[in-house]
Amino acid sequence: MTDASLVVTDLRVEFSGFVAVGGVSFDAHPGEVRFLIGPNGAGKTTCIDAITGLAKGTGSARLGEKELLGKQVHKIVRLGVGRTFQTASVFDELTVLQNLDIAAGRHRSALSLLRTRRGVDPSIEQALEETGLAGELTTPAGILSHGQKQWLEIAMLLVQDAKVLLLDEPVAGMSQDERTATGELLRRIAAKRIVLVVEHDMDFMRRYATRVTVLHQGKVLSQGTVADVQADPKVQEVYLGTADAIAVGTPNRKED
Amino acid sequence: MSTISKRLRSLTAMGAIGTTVALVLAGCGARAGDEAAAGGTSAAPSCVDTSGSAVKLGFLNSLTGGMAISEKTVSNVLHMAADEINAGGGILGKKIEYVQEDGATDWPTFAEKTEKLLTQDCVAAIFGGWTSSSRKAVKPVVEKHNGLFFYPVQYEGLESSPNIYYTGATTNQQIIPAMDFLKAQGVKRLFLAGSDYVFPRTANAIIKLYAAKLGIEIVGEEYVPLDKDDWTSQVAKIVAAKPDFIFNTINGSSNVGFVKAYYDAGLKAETTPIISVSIAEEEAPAMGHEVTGQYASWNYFQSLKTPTNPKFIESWKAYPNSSGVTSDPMEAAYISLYLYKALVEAAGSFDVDAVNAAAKKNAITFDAPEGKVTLDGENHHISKPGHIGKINSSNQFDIVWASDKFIEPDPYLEGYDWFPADIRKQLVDAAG
Amino acid sequence: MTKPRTTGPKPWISLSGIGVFAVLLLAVAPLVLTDHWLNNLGKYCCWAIAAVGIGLAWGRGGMLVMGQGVFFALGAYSMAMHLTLETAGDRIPGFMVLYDPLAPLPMFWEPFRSAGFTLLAIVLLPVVMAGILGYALFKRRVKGAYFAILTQALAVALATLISSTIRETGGDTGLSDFKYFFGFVLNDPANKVMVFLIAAGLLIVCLLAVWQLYRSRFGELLVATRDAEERVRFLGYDPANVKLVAFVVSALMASIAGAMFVPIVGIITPAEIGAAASILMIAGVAFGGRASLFGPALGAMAVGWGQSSLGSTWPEGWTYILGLLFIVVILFLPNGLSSLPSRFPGRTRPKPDVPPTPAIAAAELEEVRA
Amino acid sequence: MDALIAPLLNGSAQGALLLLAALGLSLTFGQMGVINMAHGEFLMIGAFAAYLVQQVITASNLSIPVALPVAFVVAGLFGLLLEVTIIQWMYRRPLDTLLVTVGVGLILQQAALQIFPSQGVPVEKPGWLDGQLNILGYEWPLRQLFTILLASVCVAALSAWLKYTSFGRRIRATVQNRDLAETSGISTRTIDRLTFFTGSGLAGVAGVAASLIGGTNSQMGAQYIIPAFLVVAAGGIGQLKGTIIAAWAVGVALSYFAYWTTGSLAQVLAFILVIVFLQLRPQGLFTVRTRSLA
Repeated sequence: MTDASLVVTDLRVEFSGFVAVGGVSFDAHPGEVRFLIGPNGAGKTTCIDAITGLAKGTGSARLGEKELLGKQVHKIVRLGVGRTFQTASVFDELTVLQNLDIAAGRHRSALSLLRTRRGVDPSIEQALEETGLAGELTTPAGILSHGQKQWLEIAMLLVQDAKVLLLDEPVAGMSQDERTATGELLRRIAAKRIVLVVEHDMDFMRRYATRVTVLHQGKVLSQGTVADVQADPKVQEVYLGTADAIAVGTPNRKED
Repeated sequence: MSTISKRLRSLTAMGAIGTTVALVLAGCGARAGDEAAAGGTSAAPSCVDTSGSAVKLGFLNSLTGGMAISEKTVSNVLHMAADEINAGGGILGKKIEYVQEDGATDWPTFAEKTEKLLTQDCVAAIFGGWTSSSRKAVKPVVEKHNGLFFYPVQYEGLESSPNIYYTGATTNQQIIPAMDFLKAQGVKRLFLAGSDYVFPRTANAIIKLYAAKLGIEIVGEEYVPLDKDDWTSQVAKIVAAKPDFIFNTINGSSNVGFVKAYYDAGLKAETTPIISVSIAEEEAPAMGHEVTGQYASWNYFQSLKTPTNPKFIESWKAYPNSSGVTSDPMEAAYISLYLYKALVEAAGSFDVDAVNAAAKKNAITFDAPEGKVTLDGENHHISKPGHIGKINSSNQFDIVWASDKFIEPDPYLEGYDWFPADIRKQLVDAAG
Repeated sequence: MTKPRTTGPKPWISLSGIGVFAVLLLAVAPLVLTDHWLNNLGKYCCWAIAAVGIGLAWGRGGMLVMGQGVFFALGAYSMAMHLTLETAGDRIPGFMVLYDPLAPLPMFWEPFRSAGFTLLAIVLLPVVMAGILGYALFKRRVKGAYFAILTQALAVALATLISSTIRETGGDTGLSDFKYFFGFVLNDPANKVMVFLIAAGLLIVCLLAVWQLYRSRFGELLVATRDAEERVRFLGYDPANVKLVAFVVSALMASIAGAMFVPIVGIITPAEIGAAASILMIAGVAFGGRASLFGPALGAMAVGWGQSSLGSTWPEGWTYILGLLFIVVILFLPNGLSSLPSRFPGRTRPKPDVPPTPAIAAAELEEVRA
Repeated sequence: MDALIAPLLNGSAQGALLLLAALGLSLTFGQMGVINMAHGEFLMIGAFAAYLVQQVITASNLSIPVALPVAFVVAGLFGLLLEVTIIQWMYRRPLDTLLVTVGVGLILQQAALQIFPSQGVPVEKPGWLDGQLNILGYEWPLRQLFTILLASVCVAALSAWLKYTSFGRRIRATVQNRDLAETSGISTRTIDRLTFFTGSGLAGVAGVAASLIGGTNSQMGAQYIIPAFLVVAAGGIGQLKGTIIAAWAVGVALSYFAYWTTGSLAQVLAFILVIVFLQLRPQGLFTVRTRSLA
């Protein structure tokens, strides 16, 4: 199953008449860090929403043989699709360990849920190692730094054993060092998984993307390697007016 | 989690359960069938202490919550009666020291407060209550502790208790006179409108039985929840049923909504009058001019011409917190305290059993504002005159009908052959 | 919504707390209190049992259950019907006679002759009803204010229904005047102590149950669901199921509370079910601290005690105090009195008031669109 | 015919009263997310204001028209006071506003009980509302028509205000995106206060209407609060047309149920109907694109 790919075909999402995504197709494979970029309102997050069942979409989004569209959110997750949100959403009241434990716990039986946790799951230890959060085991997630929260989210995806990681602006608001660390982390975890990143930070995209899809007004504008996309005149046209925003990135900006 | 705390946990749990079981077993008292052996039903000795210069009495009414609307006045008039009695030397020479409790429109609270008054404050008797629910909550508690409770509001009857004295009307002193009045008016078609709770339902059950005997047709029967004011839908049904008269057993603020909807629909006192058993001088002003010309059946009206009524009205008007008008439930509450005084003085003691014995032995009377009432020592109700009043524009009642003599209380309607004997027997049996 | 503190003290502290509480209730109280106050304490224990359940559902689960009166009623009326039949013996209960002297006992009363069925009903009725109701509401993602108002409306509807079905339920006057409690004479003071001990024991059991729930993985998951339901969904759980469990347990506790209320207080009427009663239960929980282990129980007992004592000395004042209690506690101490210690300087706490995470708000925004 | 027409007309009037009670909530609850359980007590304040106006202007023909704006302002000021002292600190905790306002309601009720005669006070109906209108054989009380007219005027005024005035536009902007509204120079504090004032004021107007239907006393508000919330919820948050339809539907359903069954059962059935409806359509009749509550 490790070679299962995420294949999105002719995905359409409408909000009472307004077409947010109008027939988008792309695919993502294990081993690559796939980027989804585009200006405001291009429909990037909506694509992720549709794949994860948050927004209702038509067309097709397949993970291997399994169709994702039309399933309930938690059922899609159980097929191995995990995501993060634009702003880190971890359980602030709970410690890092508790956060990860919940993420790791969906396979547990109902009865075992009623028991107290004893010790730390190996998968959790591994994820902590991977994301560099080992020292923060008992810290309430609410007081982690912004970057650490994002990493905790990624760690949660790891322990939840997601085959597909859909990351919505994972480096927004991060310092340069944190961005680099995150980029390296993404590369490492992409080795065995599908990683799809929605991002505004062009610099980050250039450094870590293996392939890029550019969305514009709900449609695919261009697709290919970083170099291909940058060379595409259509992309240059679209981005002309907003060049600054792309170069700098706009952390904490709301989309849609 | 360490094993220590795990053990601690199970230890505590087992300890708790073990303790409970042990205590429960140790605490086991009398079981059904051996009450006598364990003294289960006889109360603990009374803690009432009247050796000093004062006697403690308990006053129990809702001063907060929905029923405070009605009950506050009863509570105030009890205070006035206590002050009067104290000014006149008290009961058996002892000043009344009252403990006021709030039933908070919550019936279990009535039960709790009754128990508190009897066992903590050690009062010699309790006065108050309004709704049947509050009385039913108090009843088992006063019976258990062999206390005394004086209940001052007209009610649905079919009840008696050695520990309760009823100074309001039972059904044959208010409902039946009202029906006799209607018969005399030549009413053929009667509509029953009531709040949806025990008093109206019971009253209407009795009204239907008596109406059959009198040859009055019941053309409809409607109920609205006690806490709802909107009667428009039901009044539309009344209009459609075309009754000669409406028998109103609605209680509280819902009455206002009823009268307004009635008036809105074009019904008038001249053509389709209402006779009420819960609208008195207190309630009428809140309904404005729309209630003018309607009837009410009570034993007491402020407009009654009796020797003692002027003094009662005067004292009440002068009393702080006074509402300015007197009404039947107030007067019944006023009676209750004086009746107790008369009972105690006849018994020469505050002891409950002595008081009850005195009630049986003597014909206890009191010159009440409604006239000279006599206590029935067997059923603990009092004789009352029946009156029908018509509301005038100053929200007072013009007396339009009076019973020819005082009506003896008959809570189980034993003197009325139309009341089915089998129901009476079952009710008496159930009361036990 | 402020997120109440959930990382409580070490488990053994809580546990010894329960131990001390148990000793106070089960051993000390019967020795030092008069019959009247012991009976009152028993009543407070019933409210406390219901409050522990509300703490679980509201404090930890974020579901503001404003209709616990419904489940309280299920337990209370089950018990009251059994006790009424036990008292009436072979006869039909007196209040039923007048309306239709020949009609038999209503069908649904019959099984309550059996003590076993009654006990089973006290446990199963709320579980089934809360299960169906919760499933319907949570699966449809009814939450927040909607959930609160719907549950309150249910309580009001049930209270109205009971008030109007006089022959079937005793109506507004309720059921009262019970002589026996499973064969024991209720008037016997020794038996009253026994009834108190059962109520107090059940309170301890409920506290132990939530103590274990709170420290279990389920407890963590429940808090996670409360704070970020969407996020939990994206971890592969169905939050509806998590909430359902907490809701059902809290309903069960309310039912047990109702069942014990009946022999202790001796009367049950619709007044204990409707809006005011359901809200009073919330008051205690808010006062004590909705998310803490002891807060709800102690808060409910404090409110009960306030009503008994302050309500006596200054009835009008008590209403104002109760009103102010709601305002002051919710405004300044959203986590109740149990959060007071951590408010003192020297004890640090992560940010007390965390605004809703924008991402989640955004996610819910999307949810509305979908 | 009468059996069908009477409940329809009566129900429409009942629905209009519900709508009046719910209209203010649809602002404070629907637009601001505040769950004001003291709304019923604001309604009560409006009714008492009408009574006080009648003490000054004794001619009831005139006093009710005067009482309407007075009740609006008085109840609105109480609302403003509540907003400034308590609610403004709680916008981030909508569910907690519910509990705080329960406390406020308790205090207002008890205060009214102690200030006014405990039995309540009379509010006299103006003479021009005496009489009935014959509609298909049913003598329809004019007072009911008045309730419907009053509700219509309030709805029209409110929607015009929201749509055409700059204040109204600012309210809608604030509801849709508070942060953005703030950065565009809208004082959201002023908007909040004004919205709360208006919502509470509408409760006052409803109180005048209610005082012509039922008793004016400390308990009167309690009977409207739950139905009003159910109406707002069933109509869809922040949706005026949804609130209107829901109020009418609940009123008519209540009336028909009351016609076919009993008054008590009608209440129960109407509640259950709304609860089931909300189970089927948790977002209410009309869905709006806004942040869902809590």
